[in-house]
Amino acid sequence: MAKTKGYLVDTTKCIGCRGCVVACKQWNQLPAEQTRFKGTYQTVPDLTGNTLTIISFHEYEEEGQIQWYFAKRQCMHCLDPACLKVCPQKAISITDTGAVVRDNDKCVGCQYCAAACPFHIPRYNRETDKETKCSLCTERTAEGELPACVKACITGALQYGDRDELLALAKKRVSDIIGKYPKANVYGETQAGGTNILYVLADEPSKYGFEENPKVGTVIHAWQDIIKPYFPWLIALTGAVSVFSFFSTRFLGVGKEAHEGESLDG
Amino acid sequence: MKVTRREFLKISGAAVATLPVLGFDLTPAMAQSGTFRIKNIKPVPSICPYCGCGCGVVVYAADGKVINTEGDPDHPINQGSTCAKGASVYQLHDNPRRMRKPLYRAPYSDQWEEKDWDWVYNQIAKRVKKTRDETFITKEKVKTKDETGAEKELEMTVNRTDAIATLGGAALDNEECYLYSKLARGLGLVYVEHCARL
Amino acid sequence: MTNHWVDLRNTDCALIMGSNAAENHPMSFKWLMKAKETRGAKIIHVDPRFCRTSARSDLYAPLRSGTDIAFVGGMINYIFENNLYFHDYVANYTNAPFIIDDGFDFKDGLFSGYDPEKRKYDQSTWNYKTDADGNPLKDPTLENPRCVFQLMKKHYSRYDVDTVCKTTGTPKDLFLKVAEAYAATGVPDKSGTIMYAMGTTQHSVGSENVRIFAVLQLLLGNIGVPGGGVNAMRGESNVQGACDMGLLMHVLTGYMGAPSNDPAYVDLAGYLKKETPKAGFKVNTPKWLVSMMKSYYGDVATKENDFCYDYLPKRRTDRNYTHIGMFEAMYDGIVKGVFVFGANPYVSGPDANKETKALENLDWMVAADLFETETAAFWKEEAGADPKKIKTEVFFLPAAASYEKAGTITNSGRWVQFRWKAVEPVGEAMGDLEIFYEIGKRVRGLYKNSTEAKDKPIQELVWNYTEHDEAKLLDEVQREINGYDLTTGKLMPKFADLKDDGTTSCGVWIYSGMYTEEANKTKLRDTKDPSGIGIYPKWSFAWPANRRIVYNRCSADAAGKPWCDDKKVIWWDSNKVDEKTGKVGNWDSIDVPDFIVKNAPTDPDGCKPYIMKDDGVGGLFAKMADGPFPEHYEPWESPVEHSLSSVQFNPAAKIWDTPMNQKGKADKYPIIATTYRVVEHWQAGIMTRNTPWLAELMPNVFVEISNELGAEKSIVNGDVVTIESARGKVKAIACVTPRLKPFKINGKLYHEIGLLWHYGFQGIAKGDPANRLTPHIGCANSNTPEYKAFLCNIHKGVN
Amino acid sequence: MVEEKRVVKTTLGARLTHWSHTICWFTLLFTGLVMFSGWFEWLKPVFGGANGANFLHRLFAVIFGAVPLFGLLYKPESFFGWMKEAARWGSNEIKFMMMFPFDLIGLKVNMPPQDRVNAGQKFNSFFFPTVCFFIGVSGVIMWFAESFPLWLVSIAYPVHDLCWILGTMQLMFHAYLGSLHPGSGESFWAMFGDGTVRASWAKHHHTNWYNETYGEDE
Repeated sequence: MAKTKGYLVDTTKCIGCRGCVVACKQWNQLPAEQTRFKGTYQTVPDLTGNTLTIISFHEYEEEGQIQWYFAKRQCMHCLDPACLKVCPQKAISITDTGAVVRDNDKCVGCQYCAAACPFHIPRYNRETDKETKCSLCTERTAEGELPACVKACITGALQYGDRDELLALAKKRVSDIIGKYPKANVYGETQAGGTNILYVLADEPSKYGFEENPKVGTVIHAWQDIIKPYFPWLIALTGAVSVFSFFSTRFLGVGKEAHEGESLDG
Repeated sequence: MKVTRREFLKISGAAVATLPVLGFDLTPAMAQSGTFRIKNIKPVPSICPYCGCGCGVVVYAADGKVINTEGDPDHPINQGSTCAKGASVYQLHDNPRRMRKPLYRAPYSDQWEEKDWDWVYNQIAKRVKKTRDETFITKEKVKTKDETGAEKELEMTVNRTDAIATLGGAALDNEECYLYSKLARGLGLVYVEHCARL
Repeated sequence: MTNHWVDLRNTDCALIMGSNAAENHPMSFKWLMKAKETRGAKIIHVDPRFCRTSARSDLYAPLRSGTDIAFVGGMINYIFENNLYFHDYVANYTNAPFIIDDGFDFKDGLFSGYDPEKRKYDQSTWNYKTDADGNPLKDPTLENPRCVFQLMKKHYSRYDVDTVCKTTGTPKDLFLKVAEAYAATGVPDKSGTIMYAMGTTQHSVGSENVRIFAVLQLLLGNIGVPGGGVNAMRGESNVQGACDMGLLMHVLTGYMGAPSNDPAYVDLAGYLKKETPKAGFKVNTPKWLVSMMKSYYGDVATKENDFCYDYLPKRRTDRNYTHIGMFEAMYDGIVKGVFVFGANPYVSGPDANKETKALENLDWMVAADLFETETAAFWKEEAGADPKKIKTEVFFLPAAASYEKAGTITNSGRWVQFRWKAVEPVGEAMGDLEIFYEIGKRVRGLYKNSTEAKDKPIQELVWNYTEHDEAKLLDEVQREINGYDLTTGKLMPKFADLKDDGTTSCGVWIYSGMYTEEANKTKLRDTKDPSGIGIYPKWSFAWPANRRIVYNRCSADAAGKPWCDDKKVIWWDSNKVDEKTGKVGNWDSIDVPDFIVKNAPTDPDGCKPYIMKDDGVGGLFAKMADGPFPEHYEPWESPVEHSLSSVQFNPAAKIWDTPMNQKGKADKYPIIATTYRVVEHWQAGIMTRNTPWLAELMPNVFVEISNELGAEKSIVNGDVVTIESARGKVKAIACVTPRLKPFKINGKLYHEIGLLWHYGFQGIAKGDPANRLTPHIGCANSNTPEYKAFLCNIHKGVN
Repeated sequence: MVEEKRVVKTTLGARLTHWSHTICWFTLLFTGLVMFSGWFEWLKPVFGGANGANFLHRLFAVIFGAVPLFGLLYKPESFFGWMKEAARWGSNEIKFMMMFPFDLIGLKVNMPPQDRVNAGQKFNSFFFPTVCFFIGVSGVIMWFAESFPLWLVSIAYPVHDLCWILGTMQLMFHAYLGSLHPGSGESFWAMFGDGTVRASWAKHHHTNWYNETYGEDE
């Protein structure tokens, strides 16, 4: 794969100010939605058709020590995207910098990509009848600007750049904080075949609501790699058999008239 | 078109009547998302109106409409970054809930009446003059001690009214606060406060 | 702030106390994270609850609301006991060596000179002991038992670790970790910064809370150095500017004292005698006041008529004009009309039920804002009012937003920054500058032909600005603020050149120099930083005199040598030649020196860094309304008996026993309550609750309660609960969390809860204003209301 | 020649259900193909773009589901009768299935006596309803994906595709065997006409059924 670009989310620097969430809405001019406070700061519970990124809040208390993790969730821009594979309309593609983007016109809102995505990211937008997800602000990066969320990030928790450099930085960050956070790890290096959005986590991924080892469901693989490409040939097969039977019955003289003339006693 | 049950019934009623003629496409072309809409527009630098950090914000406007607001990349305090509030300043201007006309509420009324600026200015000036004239104190007697320590009365010029108060200004510009303070002191007001004290 | 935002990257240890910096001043964490990365800085957060700031801090210690002085007093005692103070700094730059008058004393919670009836101190015994010709006596060895150092040591010896932890409810180990970590900055090559906000100031001991931070920083030598300072993080974009412009009852512009009907202020001479100290930079007060009067009254102000000094209104000494006092007066029908510009006291004022009732007594109100505020619509049914019973006439003026007009605002770091106009205001909205000008013009129009003496002040006020041209109007006002040399008509270059003979004018002396003939420095946007420590001298203008780190003389020792290389700001260069005077040996600096640079270090005044004070040194001992040393007193509504002295409540704080301001007792209201904000909303919320993207992120009022309290009251996450105080009742959604724990005080467990206070009946995100619960009680010095510690009760359900 | 005796093989209800089912199936097939893969780009204009196809697929899916459901509710006995018949598997049926390939090629075979529906059709009577059932269920899951658990949704897609492929495969046989295959002409036109076939044809092809229902007036 050519050198791809993405960004690193260093959750140990994130102050949960959600500047990125609002910057994303502002740049993409996405409308706000009705929400209700239910006992957690994560008042926007999940991605929606109008919300391409959220911050998830996770509170834990272990041996009297409180941990409060904030994790930014959005499309992971996989190196080998499942959504791209399953999309019947070929609406999803990878740009030269490795961003997984959608062509809004081609998308018919069939939500195949949502079913296939190992991270459960794409969401259906009712008004536009389209699937929506983060596009890594390709129209901005093409002009040399930072993605809207990365530019808004105050503490440098989000850093945009080449994936390999970010990977090295992530590993260095993990080694820096391993003392304080023994379970610190890099997320996104290998998950689902590797992603362009990398994370420095201070704890196991499940503590952040992330999949421990996300991968495309075997069902989807079976469908994608076996049923879709080969099974349609069965139709052709039975079609051929019927055509063969049509000619061979005529050829062997057991034609229609032979049957027709049968007397009652057959 | 992926539709909910309710919409489906509504549409299907109509659509069956106009079954798609060959080649006729039902939906309008979707807006092409992801255009770099601020291309070659000169951003106007401003400062975020919210907390006291004083972060730089740039506003992109084209033919009288705000089309984008972001952090000011040159600003030494925030270097282009913004918190949730700073990133939302776009909706301060593009917001139907903004007040757009001077309003007046008559005594005991339960709703606003729209007025024009000239009318409200004159009415306000009348109220200020009436209340000031009724309660203004130019001189008043105060107790003081003369050299021997005995108590005596002193007449002081105070030029004050306690009947008019001013509140606010922490969100106003410096120049506005200066005129506000100058006008208040010129009118003889002493109840001059704002939420720095809260 | 004594320093500024970018300077936070130079710190080695940040004590965030009385603030939730990551949420209410998020940009501070850009620079704290930079300090952590480049200098290995440690971030300490001391707060009643574990919030988003604590999540990113290295060390978090809980404390009960209202016990900041006990906590920091304990740290000061820890510093004295372990000899961790910065000796050279304390000896040279504070009034530690000064001897105090024999009459001064402190016994069981009260200082000498207390008058219980008037609830005031007679401060005559709180003076320095002086020799025959009035110079204060000093003991440089700091041994003399009557010197400030020893008196302070004795005062805080009562704040031993056990007593402190019994009062604040902080676990002992955490308290010692905080004390040890922060005291480590008391060395030449380290600097610690204190970042505080309303959690410090909104108490009945608010000013002393700030004072004890100053004392702590002086003891550790952290003031005047990069990465140090006592940094008040202001909540509003221009609250700093609004204070500078004199929009407070007790000050004129530039913090000159506003005259009252105290006989001393009878005339200009009397005023200047009372307000001008014998030494220190404030000796220039006459120049500042006369210049201001020339700006207000122009040619009419002459030497003969005391420069129209009589026109300045003089408030009554027997009446309290602060916010609480104003609403009490409104409630009593004294105040008839009010201007409310860019403010929403219905939501932000204490004891909201009473303050709403007070509004109903008004004859008229003029409100200006971007959105319809709760305050302007207090008469509506949605506010729960009965319009048919409210006579107040209300004029609502639509105001322009920040980037729909041009102007300058001053941030916490005293940077006066210009902001340009990007687009026309919506509808018929107008900039507040033009609104004030028009109102002034119309009122003066009505008074044009009056011959009465009482109308002279308004008639002769200089108000000849250009009409209907907002750019010219703005420019004229900016120039007026900066001031003119009236003999040449040129703009004042700096406030040092102001005169008291009427030949110069200056609206706000501390801003003088911001708009000179050379340039309007507020518009400067030069991103270069020659200092390398984030000074950015050519980015906008910082008052005073573009100085970015105040008291920066303290960054060098008595001889003028910087304490350490990467913390130097100003230093004595013995062989630097001054071209103009040819003098050899001058001060050099990377920031505007906060010091009279003609004094060499060895001169008598060469070692007086605190030029605003008449003794020129930092005030460990300083005359405040409630005592020269900060002393812990319990909040007005407290569930516990005070264990440091028998004086339960701040003896010098004004108590309002007026209607609708009942005091809650602990038996009926056992739970401690505090109020605070979140990053997604701002102050009274009228702007953010009308912003869809922010209303989506924080839609409802919530109250954070501990798991233990939740179990006790069988309240679970998401339940709607009612919180009640002696003054009011509000509904909120419960957020049951481990981030808030009950406090063990004097061996017994007390619960604490916290409420968001941004909400009102307007906007997309609506809710009950939490300030229906808070009392009308204020700080002894500033009368800032005690929002942060009061008593309440909570129960499930809505009734 | 005197009009030869005819017997009723299929009722009007059955025929209507059958043909509406067929129309729905083909429409669904083609609108679905537009969404299934990019190969069927050329089909898009016919249905008014991808979104048009999308809508039609849902419209006909509802009909596809409603008609048999209505039939089931209206005359349950006809459906259950059919199923009962189809469930009768004896040696005749097995022998029939064994000899079927030869018949398919066109060799002369003596098929064992069959009921109203012969063994192949009995297999078909189970196969198609099952396929249609699963298509319907998985279709509903895909249509309202938001209200179903993710794992179910991700299973629905392969099931839906598998079923329509198998269904269409089976359709190939059913369509051919029911029409062009020698001897099917009679029942083919019956499906279009009034549902009657020549008695002699019925006696030959569906001997058991003929004898049972029409045997006595021989």
